[in-house]
Amino acid sequence: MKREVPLFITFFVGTLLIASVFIPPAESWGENFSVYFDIIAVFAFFLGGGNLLRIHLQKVASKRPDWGYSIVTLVAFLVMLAAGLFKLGNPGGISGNLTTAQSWFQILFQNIMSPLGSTMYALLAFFVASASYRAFRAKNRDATILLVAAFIILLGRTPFGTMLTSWIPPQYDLLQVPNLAIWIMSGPNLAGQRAIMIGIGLGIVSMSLRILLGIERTYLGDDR
Amino acid sequence: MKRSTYIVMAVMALLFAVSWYFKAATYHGNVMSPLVAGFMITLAAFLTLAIISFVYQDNPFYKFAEHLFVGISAAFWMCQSFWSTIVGNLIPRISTGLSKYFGQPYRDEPWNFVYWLPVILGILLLLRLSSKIGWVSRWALAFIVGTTAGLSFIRYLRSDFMEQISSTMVPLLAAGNSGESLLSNITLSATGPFVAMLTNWVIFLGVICGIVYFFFSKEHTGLFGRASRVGIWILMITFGAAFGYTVMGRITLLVGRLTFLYKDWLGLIS
Amino acid sequence: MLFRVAIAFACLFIIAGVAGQPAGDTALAVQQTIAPVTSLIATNHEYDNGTGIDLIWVPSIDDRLAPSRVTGYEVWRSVVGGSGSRIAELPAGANKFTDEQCSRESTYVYSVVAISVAGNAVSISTAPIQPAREWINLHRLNLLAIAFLVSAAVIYFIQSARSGKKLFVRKIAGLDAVDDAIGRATEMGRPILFIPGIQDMDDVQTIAAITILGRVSRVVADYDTKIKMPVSRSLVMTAARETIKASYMAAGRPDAYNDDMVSYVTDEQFGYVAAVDGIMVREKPATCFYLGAFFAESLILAETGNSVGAIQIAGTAMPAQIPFFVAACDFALIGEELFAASAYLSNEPKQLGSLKGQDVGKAVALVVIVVGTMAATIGSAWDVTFMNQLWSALKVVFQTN
Amino acid sequence: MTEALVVTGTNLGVVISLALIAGGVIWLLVRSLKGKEVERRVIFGFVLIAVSAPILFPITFHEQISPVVKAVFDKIESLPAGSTVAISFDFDPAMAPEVQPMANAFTRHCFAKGHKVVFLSIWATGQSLLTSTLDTVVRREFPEKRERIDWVNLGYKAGNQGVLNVIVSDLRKMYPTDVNAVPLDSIPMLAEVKAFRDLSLILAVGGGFPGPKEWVLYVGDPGNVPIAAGAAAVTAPQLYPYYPRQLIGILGGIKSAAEYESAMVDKYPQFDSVDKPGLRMMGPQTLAHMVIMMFIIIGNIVFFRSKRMRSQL
Repeated sequence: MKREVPLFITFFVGTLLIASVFIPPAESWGENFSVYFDIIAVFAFFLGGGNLLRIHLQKVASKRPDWGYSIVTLVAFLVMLAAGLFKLGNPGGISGNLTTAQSWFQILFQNIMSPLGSTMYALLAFFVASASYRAFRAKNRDATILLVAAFIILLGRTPFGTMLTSWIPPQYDLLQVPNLAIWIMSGPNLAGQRAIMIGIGLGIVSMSLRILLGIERTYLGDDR
Repeated sequence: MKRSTYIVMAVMALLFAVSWYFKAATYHGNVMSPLVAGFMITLAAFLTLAIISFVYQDNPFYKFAEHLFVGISAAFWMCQSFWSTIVGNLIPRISTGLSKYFGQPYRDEPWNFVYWLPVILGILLLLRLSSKIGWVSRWALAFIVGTTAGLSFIRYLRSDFMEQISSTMVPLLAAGNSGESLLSNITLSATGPFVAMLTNWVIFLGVICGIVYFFFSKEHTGLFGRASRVGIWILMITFGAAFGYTVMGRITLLVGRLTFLYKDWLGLIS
Repeated sequence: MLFRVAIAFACLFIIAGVAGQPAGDTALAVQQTIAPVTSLIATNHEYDNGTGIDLIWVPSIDDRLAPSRVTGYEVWRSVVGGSGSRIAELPAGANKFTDEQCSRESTYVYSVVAISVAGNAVSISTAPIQPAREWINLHRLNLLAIAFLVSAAVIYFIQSARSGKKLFVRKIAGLDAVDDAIGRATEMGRPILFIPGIQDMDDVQTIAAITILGRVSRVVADYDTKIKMPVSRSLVMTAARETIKASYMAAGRPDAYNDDMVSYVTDEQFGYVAAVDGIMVREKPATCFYLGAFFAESLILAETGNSVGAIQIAGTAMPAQIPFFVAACDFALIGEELFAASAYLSNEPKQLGSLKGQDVGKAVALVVIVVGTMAATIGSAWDVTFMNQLWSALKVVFQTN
Repeated sequence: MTEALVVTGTNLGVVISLALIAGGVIWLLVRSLKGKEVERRVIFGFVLIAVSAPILFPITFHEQISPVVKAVFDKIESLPAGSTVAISFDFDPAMAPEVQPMANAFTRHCFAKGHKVVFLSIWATGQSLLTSTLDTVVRREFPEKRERIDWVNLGYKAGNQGVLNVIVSDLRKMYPTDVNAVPLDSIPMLAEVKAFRDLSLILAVGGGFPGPKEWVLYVGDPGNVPIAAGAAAVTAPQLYPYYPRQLIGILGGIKSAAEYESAMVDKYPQFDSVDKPGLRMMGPQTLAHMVIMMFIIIGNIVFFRSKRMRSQL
């Protein structure tokens, strides 16, 4: 029961989904399984929420370091849940659109979650600069190639690149930095990305096959 | 806590209050009351600064923002998926009463009882919260993994394997032009035929050598090894180009945040 | 089918010729009601579950005038032995429609009504037609064949590896560092941080990461190193706990396992990153593994990890993020190497065999690309018929639309 | 591409900050030549100044449209008026500064051409951002366009690629109603749209997972629908192998958005007065890029110097 049933479910569902691509009468079953998948995915969010509650309640109960911050998490979680799940403060009531401009849910999203997420993401501007400084050094041939390609693209995406090389005549205008940048993207970059893509594609195909056939089962906690 | 910490806290509280007051006084919208609006925009600015402060070093403001974020976002995902999928797709198929309550039109279809299947699997999944019978959640996990494997298998084979091979098969010489006139007509014009041909050659050789690099079951020596070297160079150009291209995106994000601070909060620009 | 389309087109040309008559005729025509559509033909929609019927017709002559006198078309359907109803409204100029709401049990008759300000014109009805269902989608035979070929190669090599055949796998740079990195953490008495990407179990990369985790946690259990694994999906948490628990059991120390090793943070990408960054600067891990599907957080994590002095081993098949890992980490697995790594580390026949099977796929790709490109080049430059045929044949096999 | 950097009153700030940066860089260079590594925080400070200055004192350029962007513009132009187009908002607030300008430009373009638009999102966060586009672009600039006749908001569904796998062949199975619980069967503009494979074009705006790539894999290729990508700069390079067969065009990052906005203004002068965030953001971009390039150069100078010193030992 612990091992055979899950392996059977995986095999059955996966094979049916593959078959639905080739057998027209099975097409709608493929769709149905996707809908079931989505519904289970929602339960996974609830599982996540349950775990979050448990972890932070434990932290507060046992007064572990920084337990005060766990209270912040718990309060934020419950307030957002009240506004979202019970639609507290939603002008349309329980059947109203969750994200209308006046709903608490949308206000909390726009003024707390959105700035936090965007700023966290924006930190990348700093990190990308420090990583360039640290990593783009001509240590060896591979690193030099990386550096040169990056530099041309950087230059090509600013008006500065245009200014530097606009004197190059039209019959050699590939050498103008912006054109060179476009060419690198649609030539060598495309080739490299495609090689990676073919490799990864095959990797995913073979991994999927191993999962379906029950050869790959680490995710079930198999210790062989 | 140290005395300096208290001072910093007090100063921040004061600044917060001042900002709250001014933002409330200058609010013109009609979505919420000025007092709430002033508080919200000040809070947004405060949280923005709290996160940015992390690049200097870890600090209590960052910790506060981080924990607030975790709580809010976990609930956000739960609510969104509950309303869109449970209420939108599941309830109209299993219960007339609940559909009515949530204002959803009931969908009377012959196979509706099958929709109890994902509900049961979902509940099995939630049993993971109990350590005794947590293992039954594997059934749901198996369903998820099986669906993924089944979906990915064909999609990746089609789009990332077959289509990519067929897109790489292009003529390396211009049509009706077996090389003679082409050589007399070499220009490096970005839109010219010679560059177009050059691009096709680069793609052809680049893809070949790149694939050779990803061969695992053969030693990379001799001709194979040399192709694999070229392959890694192509990959390095790719990575360099992608890195350089991405810088722009990353800067944009910071522009977005700073625009918020300067425009929406401080009102320095219109 | 093709024949009928040809007839339809022939009619179209004749009508186009008629429509091109001197302007005097058209001025006269304004006074009259419009002409109906002609040559309305209904055929079974191919390769479906018996729910579709294709309609094709030649638009009304008056639709070919400029400006068109037809404002649109209505498609009417009636079930034989039942009532009729309007099933679609189409803009002027339309000449085909697919009715996808049919039932296999019914027989249908269609007609198309041309609408104009002056009045409507009904076409002659189609012959009664009953939709049929097909059991195999022949358009996708090539996809099926290639899927079969790749699967067969993978399964064949897995079997031959299981039967004891030695399979070679080239060295993957960075993997030898795994044991050293865990050893370093043990010596320093600092934890190991394992990040399995931010995707759910519905991503194959996450599953590959969990496979590698199986091996890493085995070493961790042997060395008695601390491992910390914050995750952003509850299902990944479930799977990771199972995996680590199994490793500790295999190492004979089930009592040392603790559920707190793996903790769920939040599904939100940056909420998760904020928390992981916090963990990094507070707990100062000696070694960080980033294996799985990564997005923007790759560089945030790698740079923060670098600032606390951790050894960083990364691997992802997200092409967009590989550059950052290559630039900012000590070791990086590039693309497919992530999948190869789990095979290499486990040294198991089933894994090695499937790698070999993948290589067969790559060999096919190489051969087809070289042959196809040569055929295309020779065929188009020197106009060699055979080469052009070869090129189109390969395209038929490898193009899916 | 450049309209020349004319020093006017408003550009004074830029000149000052440029001077500040230039001075700082020279100081850094001298310091580095003495063999001292640059601390991360110094780099962070420079980035902050380089980005802030042009926001406070704006500079804008006119952008030349590049071929991959033009392909998308031309496709929307070439569709007959009244075609149904979908715009998918697959991003979060964090990515929004980069891709929402594209989504807004697409929306304007589709409405200007008289297309009908289906809005949806397969990101939970996307629905909220979709709401803001509906409020700021659709309802404000196109008050004559009516909901459910000219456009419809389908909202968000959980399930990532699972959602796409269903809507490509059966829209109503996944979306029985629109976001306001109105059944799809009673929405006039969707009478002919039984599935996403019936659409004339899909504009997938996003950058993460699921994003434009998944649209190609699960909708574009199986359903044979044209797809165009509005992608974050980071994902654009990996989409190139799909161009032009599987993706008809790619907008990558804010520069492409700026190019699109320029093209829009050239074709439809009435949009000259609307906010053009893409063009607005190119100033900070330019300065920040220059700073980063400076740092790469300095980094290499330091590196080669230390290598030479080591080899001399």
